[in-house]
Amino acid sequence: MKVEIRPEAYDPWVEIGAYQAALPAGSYGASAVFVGTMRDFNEGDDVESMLLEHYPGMTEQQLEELAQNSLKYHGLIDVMVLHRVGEVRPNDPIVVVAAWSAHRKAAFDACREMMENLKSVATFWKKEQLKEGVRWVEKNTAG
Amino acid sequence: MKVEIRPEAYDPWVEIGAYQAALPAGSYGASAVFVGTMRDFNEGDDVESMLLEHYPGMTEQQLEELAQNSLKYHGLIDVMVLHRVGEVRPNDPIVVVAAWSAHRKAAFDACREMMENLKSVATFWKKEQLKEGVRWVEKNTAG
Amino acid sequence: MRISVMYFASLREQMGRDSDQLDLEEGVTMAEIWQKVSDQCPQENLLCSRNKEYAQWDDTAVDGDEIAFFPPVTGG
Amino acid sequence: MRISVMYFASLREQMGRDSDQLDLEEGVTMAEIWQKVSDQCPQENLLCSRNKEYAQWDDTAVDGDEIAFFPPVTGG
Repeated sequence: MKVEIRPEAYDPWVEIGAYQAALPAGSYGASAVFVGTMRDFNEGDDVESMLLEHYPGMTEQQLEELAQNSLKYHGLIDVMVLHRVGEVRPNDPIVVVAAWSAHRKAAFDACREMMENLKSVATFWKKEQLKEGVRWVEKNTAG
Repeated sequence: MKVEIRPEAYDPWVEIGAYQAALPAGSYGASAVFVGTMRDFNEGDDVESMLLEHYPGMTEQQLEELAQNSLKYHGLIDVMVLHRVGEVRPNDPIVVVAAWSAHRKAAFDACREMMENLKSVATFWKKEQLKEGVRWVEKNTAG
Repeated sequence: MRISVMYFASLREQMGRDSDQLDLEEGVTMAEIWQKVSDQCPQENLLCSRNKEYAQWDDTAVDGDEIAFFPPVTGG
Repeated sequence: MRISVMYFASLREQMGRDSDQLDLEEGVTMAEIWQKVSDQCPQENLLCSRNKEYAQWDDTAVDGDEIAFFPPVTGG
């Protein structure tokens, strides 16, 4: 299991590929992955950059817990959750959630569920830099 | 849109990363991906290799159609479907299905739906090489 | 009329060949074509296609058609 | 008893500071702590935690607790 909060930009596909390469070969039949990426547009406005704040300690604990719960509940082989913090630019990946399992149902269910849990509980906050000034994002898009 | 049947082994994460790099930067907020990988174990038996047969022409047409339908129905930004054929070894990726959209709901829904459609309609057949001989896979695991 | 008939996967192995070329009367159904090549009625777990689209057993063939018979698909 | 109180995101900006250290009587609730620091009742869209776990407004604090107040989360 890998859970990490990352203050620097990363390539999500390289991270997933590297992590998967260390899993027992031939054990997993299904990998379901979600990557959330920063768009340059939100609620009708151009967004130039974004500041991703979190509650150090609490957030890590929440991500560990949701990953661990998903691993057990869905009988997964492995799980990865990676979330960016700090200043983020359009096209930067923000979050990666990945689930590996023997068959596809568990991986699909777990990946989506972890993502919805992360969005509803994990203590991250987004502040957008627009041309006209800054604004805090007040709520997430429905899942 | 990219739809391909591939007779050689590939790295799914490299394929997805390369394809995504060509999408308009800042346009997509969500990428949902499924990768099906060959296991070394199926229905209680060790599997040494697998032969993936398909109906040339018909299969490509089916994959194009299901990708195109998903793109339109879910209002996606882009879609990728890549399927291996020929002799496959344990730990080789078999299928990649990816959906890019503005928000996560469309990407999640589309990725899973394309995968279920592919498994139920696309004209591929698997023949497993066991220690004790060969056998055709008779049906897919439920999704 | 002349049609080609293809077999895939375990069915190809059972038939001992991957295709046939047949001369048949116009209006023949998929079920009748299957009986012609196998001496059997269409059983469960047998699928057919006509010109690379899934077909029903009572669909009829026309000259030049590419017909195929195969077991349930197992890709992905 | 002594507790620390943290503020995050837009709430930190509204408060004009990121934390307070408070001396309060034992058994004080999260709602009372919020009233103490803000002169307001807990409104909608305000969340709180106690020792890095989500808390309810009537949960009580003990000496050494780390309390936090923050707006709805928007990660992912």
